[in-house]
Amino acid sequence: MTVTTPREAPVTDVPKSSGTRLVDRVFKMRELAILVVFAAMIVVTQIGNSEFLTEQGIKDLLLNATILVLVATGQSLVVITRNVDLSVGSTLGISAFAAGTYLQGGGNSVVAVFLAVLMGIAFGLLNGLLVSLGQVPALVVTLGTLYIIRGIDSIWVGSRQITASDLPDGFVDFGSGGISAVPWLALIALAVLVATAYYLKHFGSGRELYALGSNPEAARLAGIPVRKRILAAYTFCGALAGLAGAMYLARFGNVDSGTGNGYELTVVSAVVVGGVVFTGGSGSVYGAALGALLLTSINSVLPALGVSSVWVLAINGILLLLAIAVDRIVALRVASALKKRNARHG
Amino acid sequence: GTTKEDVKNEGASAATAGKADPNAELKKGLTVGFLPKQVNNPYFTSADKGGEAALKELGSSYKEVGPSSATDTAGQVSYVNTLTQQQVDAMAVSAQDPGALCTALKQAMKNGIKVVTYDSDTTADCRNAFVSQASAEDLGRTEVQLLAEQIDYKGEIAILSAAQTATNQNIWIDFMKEELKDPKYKDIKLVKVAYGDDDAQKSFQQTQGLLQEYPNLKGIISPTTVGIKAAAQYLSGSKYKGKVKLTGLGTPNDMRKYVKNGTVEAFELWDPAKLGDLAARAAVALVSGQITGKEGETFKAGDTTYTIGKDGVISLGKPTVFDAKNIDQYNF
Amino acid sequence: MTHPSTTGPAPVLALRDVSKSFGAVRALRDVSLELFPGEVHALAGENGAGKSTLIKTLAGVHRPDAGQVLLDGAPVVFHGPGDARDAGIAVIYQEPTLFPDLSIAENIFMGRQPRRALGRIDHRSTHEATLALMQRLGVELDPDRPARGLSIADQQIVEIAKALSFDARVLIMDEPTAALTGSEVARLFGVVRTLREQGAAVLFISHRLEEIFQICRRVTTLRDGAWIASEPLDGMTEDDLVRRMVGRDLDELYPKQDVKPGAVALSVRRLTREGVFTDVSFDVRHGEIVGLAGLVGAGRTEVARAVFGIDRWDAGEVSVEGKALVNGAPSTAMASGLALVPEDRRAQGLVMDMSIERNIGLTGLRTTVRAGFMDRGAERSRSLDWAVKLQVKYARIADTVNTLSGGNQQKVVLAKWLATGPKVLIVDEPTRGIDVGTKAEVHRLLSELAADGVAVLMISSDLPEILGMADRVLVMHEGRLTAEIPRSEATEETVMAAATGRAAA
Amino acid sequence: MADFPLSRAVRWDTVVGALLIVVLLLSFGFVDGFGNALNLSFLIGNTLPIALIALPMTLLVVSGEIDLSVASTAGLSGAVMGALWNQGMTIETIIPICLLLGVVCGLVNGLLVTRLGLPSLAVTIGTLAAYRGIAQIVLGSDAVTDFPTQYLDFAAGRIGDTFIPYAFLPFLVLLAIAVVALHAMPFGRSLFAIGASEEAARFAGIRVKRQKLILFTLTGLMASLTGIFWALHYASARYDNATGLELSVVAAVLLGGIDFDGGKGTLGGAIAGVFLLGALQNVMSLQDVSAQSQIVVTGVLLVLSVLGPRVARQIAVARAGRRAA
Ligand SMILES: Nc1ncnc2c1ncn2[C@@H]1O[C@H](COP(=O)(O)OP(=O)(O)OP(=O)(O)O)[C@@H](O)[C@H]1O
Ligand SMILES: Nc1ncnc2c1ncn2[C@@H]1O[C@H](COP(=O)(O)OP(=O)(O)OP(=O)(O)O)[C@@H](O)[C@H]1O
Ligand SMILES: [Mg+2]
Ligand SMILES: [Mg+2]
Repeated sequence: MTVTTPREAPVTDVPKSSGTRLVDRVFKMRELAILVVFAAMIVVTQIGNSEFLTEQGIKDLLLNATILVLVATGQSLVVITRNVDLSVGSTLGISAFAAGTYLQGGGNSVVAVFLAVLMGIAFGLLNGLLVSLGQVPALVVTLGTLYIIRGIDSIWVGSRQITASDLPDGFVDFGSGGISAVPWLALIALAVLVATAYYLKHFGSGRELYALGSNPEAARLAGIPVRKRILAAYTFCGALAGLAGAMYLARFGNVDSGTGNGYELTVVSAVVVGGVVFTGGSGSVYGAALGALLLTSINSVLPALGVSSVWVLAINGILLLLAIAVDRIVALRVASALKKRNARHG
Repeated sequence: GTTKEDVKNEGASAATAGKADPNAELKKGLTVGFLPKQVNNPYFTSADKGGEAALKELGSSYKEVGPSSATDTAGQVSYVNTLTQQQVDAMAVSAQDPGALCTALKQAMKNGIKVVTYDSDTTADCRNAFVSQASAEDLGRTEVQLLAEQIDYKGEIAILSAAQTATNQNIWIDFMKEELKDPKYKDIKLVKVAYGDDDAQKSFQQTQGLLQEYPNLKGIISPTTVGIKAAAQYLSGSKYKGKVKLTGLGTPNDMRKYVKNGTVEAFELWDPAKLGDLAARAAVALVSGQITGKEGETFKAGDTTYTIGKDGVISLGKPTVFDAKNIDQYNF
Repeated sequence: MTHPSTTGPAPVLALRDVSKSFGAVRALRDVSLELFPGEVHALAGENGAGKSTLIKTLAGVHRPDAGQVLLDGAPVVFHGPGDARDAGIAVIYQEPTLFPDLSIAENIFMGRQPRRALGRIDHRSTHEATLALMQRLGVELDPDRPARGLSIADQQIVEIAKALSFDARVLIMDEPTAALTGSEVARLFGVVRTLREQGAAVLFISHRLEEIFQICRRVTTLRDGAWIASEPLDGMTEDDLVRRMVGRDLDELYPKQDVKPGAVALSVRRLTREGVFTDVSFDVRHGEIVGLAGLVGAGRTEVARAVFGIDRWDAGEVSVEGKALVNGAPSTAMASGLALVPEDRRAQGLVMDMSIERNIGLTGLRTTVRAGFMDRGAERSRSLDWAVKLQVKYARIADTVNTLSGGNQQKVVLAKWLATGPKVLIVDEPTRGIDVGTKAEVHRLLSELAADGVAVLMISSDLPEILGMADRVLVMHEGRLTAEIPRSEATEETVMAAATGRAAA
Repeated sequence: MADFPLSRAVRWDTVVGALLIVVLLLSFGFVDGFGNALNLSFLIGNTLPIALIALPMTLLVVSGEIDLSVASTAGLSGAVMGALWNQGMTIETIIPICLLLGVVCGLVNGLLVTRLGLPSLAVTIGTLAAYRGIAQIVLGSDAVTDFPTQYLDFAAGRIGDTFIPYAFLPFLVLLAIAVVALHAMPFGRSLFAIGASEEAARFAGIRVKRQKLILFTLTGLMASLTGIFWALHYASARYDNATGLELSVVAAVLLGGIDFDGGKGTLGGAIAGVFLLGALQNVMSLQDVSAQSQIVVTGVLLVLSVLGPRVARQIAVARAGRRAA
């Protein structure tokens, strides 16, 4: 521009300016921060209790996180589009039961997983249709479907339950088996996570999810098929909740009408701790997954340290508060640094 | 101002009045409402099924209402109110909270409805009688005995309970501690009571924590069906399978697999259907005037004669121990 | 009804007898328009005349109630903005439509990123293409910077870059220059001329008439949603155009009354906000209009925000009639008689989902009160009075302000603040996006207010406006006050010199 | 308003109000055991905790925020009440202390939201766990039931043989105060502005942070009041009192047409929503509708509550368009 005084460093020479690298670094830093907290927590626990990081211990940590990681991955996709899916817990419960009844009748394990995913997709679609076609607040609609799906589940399941003895041995063993310390389930979750993250970063439709979360009106004007994308996000979220249901079945070998009750708050917490912002448009699934890992690990760390379970809830809450507060303070610092750097004449 | 002391001095008033007539005719055509802690809970469903069968046999009718969550105390209160409004003749209630239901139950009794609690009691003055699944003392002591045998009377043990506020569990645990004072358990050390809140995942993680915190742990007692099931599932998929013993209260259907795969040797429970059956019969006996809930009164249920104990407690009897030999004979 | 004459090559894009209503509001009535390749066509009309609505109809945002959109002579139906875009129509909307969380490069290429194998996005080419666009516009903006925090001008530039990146056959621009200063406008026009020479059709909207004459060949005028004329600009004067738009002759544009300044009303002393502005001192007297000029980003808005208390200042002092203001407290500033008409009317000036009545009432929550309760009668009459005084064009005073045209929204913001009866009025870009007619009214209003003793601080990027209205001109450059120029000496040259830092401060 | 007939007619809060009346009338006519004073007093008594919290929650949601920690605050003040009572403190000292505690809880939420600029949803999910956890630490496994009879009677009893619980009267007073504050005072007006556009409200000289802080504090106060009422009404102070109440409150408030984006809604609608859900549950229980089916009905109602107004609006717009043409 003719009127502006030139900057010291011409922009064109460096592929990424200082501002961007800062932003990039910070976004990574957010995830890094969770990772550091996580690592610190593990180290402290290990020092306090040498049994903690045995092969079994690591396996337990990973297994505990798996289901939440899956659901949180799906949830972050929805949250990125500035929506929310509160019905995931109910979906998880009903899918797990569907897979369980099928297996109970002597079904094939792979088909059972498929069935659970399909069930999840169906409810995801329902949510997506209501939210995108009805253009109504996601919070209300999915709170509604949370109740509806839970109710249907309870009516259908009644007082029946699926127990480990109803399930094929292979299925249940798969739920706790793995390659040394790495459980199969964790590998599946990891694969889903990496694929989702790659999709979000490198595919047009993935970026469009961020765009429409960032500014829905602008997304419409940019010709982004908003409804289709929201529908897809919900469907994906539902599918992962369904998959998580199947995993729950394999892992716990036990499903009844209460399975997954109240799970939505845990999932939302994981997503929030992971830095996926509720106003949409920012955050990453890796963050959400780390958030999930952190949250579930707290529940393993405290008992391993011999902290009475009376304290667990309070500590959980305070850690959650700390996580978001620290995150926010860092973000504010960075924003002001960014502002100073970018001030045109500053 | 008013303090706890002042209230204590007011003194508790007796709940029951009137005279029992042991020979009174059993009334027919009554309606007895069952109000479990939670509908859809397999345990309560079997219990209530037992009640239903008994009522059918006695020529009365059965209904079941209840909240869908075991922690929705307000919901349970409103169901007491509903039953009162529907003017049932008696209700059998398993209380989520010993105090919370009181006002509503008293209101019901004022309206001429007989109240029996089963499985989980309220304060004594809020009901006519309590049908206990087995005396708390028996349960607590036998669980310790079961485990002690399995671990040869030595080593560290832990308890995995339900919620910290679970009345039943707390009483049982007290008796467990009492039993452990016996010199024959001198080599057994109770290291911790953990709480899994009757939530599968939490119980799971609490079990993990126990094993990590106490690597030498020899056994776990879980006096809750949810807890024992979760603990068994964890153990059976871990390196501790068969090495760490597990016992407690579980249903045969839940535990069959773990008994067969060697995770669990033996556990115990009463037959919930019998509990429901007795609750129903006690309710009908109350309405019929055979009993009023005073200590020492007796009534016949089926072939057995039950005597009402202190505070209106009717005890079902000793629990059944399940192991690999007998488990296939049961289906609940 | 007469139709625009069809001469020369076939129009790329045309509207034929299009009507569009929003509820009871008839925004367009039987409007026709033809856009030819290689021409820059102006669309003129007062605020609320229907210009933006027309554009949104062309862009597939609105579906016409009646009439047709013709592409290359054939009727088409655009089911959404995507259809129009695929047909080669690029649009810059009146309000920037950016994704604040995404980078500038992503903003520009959203939905049509360069792809690699398997449909993956080619991030590198996206980055490079953005750099190239920025160079073409002569702007230094980092393609990887998030759009959040960009100034309105920079947002507008990103919008322009976005539209250019299409290599569209039709470029439609709804007031793209409203937030830009002269040099940026010049740049933009350079680009537009190139496009025109390459055979693109351009539809251009601006309330700055001189811009229309500078770059457009033909003009279509709308009045109250109706088509008035489509004609060549050759031989037309600004007055002719205004007459078409307004339907009558206009009053003088800058009716500054000479007032003898009174005592100091607003006094700003050594005000500093670190990294934003430094050591700013000035006075505004009763009856005086002081202009605050500067390039975009010079820090004028920031000073105004700090004075009013929206942002905290790090050092310095602000006082109104000798009474010092509390740092960072708009409510006490208001109580002292200060009013701020903010720069961004949609985000800062108005609660878009609230009614006109309530929006104006919002500044009167302390005054339209009886015994602690809202006095609804007083609130309504206060709002009605000012809406009428400023000639806001609305259907019902209880309608939400987001149904108003941009200019009318601006009037509501003015009404809201004038209703407080301020002693000191700070106006930040008061006539941005306002049509000539209203602009004159706003100017007369400011002038009258000054005559009544109000001290006015007017921030504006519209230099003629500053020169026409201000008794004194303050100029900012890089966060510092670089010059104070009395009316007699204020010219484009002196002000620009100070604004670009060329003058010795 | 005379110039507003159309949008007035389709306002959702009116619909909910009408629905409530219809449900009540039908139940009086056709449901055994509904219409008598005792049942009505049950209905009101059991709905009161939700209604009490719905008052500040409505204000909070109108201003664009939410507090999910209310049930935990209620639980915490109940737990502290129980613990102090066990210590032998007089109830007259305990109650003010608990209320103060509620104020502190609310203040913590408010400060985190306003000072740090954190989203209230996230903050209050955190304090939801934290407060409940503290309650657990304070009271542990105790269940305190032996509160003084006159207090228990006040919280659970009704006036003579009427359908009005004693506690309903103070609630009506609080309701009146809240209605006036929200709809007839500058404070309420500013809340609507804050909810619809916080920045614009700030530019209009509204002290956004202060108002929000006040609201969170009031919410904490009301939540602890509810906690005290709960413990006395059910004669039971346990750390897990009122668990999950937040979802009931949110559902009822949403049903009443309060927009979670902020800036819209009326208290009348919210309270109608609360009592509509309460009445429906009461009726369904009396009709032996199972708890599971009741959950489904609640869910369907919620979905309808957002789809309904939207459909209505579309019809209205279409009609207006036809009229204008
Ligand atoms: N979405 C809408 N709903 C209702 N009315 C609308 C809507 N959009 C525009 N209008 C009305 O249509 C008319 C034309 O508005 P439009 O925005 O097209 O004006 P404009 O010519 O662009 O004005 P300006 O120069 O102020 O931007 C106005 O009266 C406006 O109030
Ligand atoms: N290129 C830019 N990148 C980032 N921020 C910018 C840029 N340009 C301006 N800003 C922001 O604008 C602030 C100063 O601009 P401000 O809006 O106060 O100036 P102004 O003179 O009022 O300009 P305007 O004409 O836009 O109102 C800077 O501190 C910065 O935050
Ligand atoms: Mg416009
Ligand atoms: Mg500015």
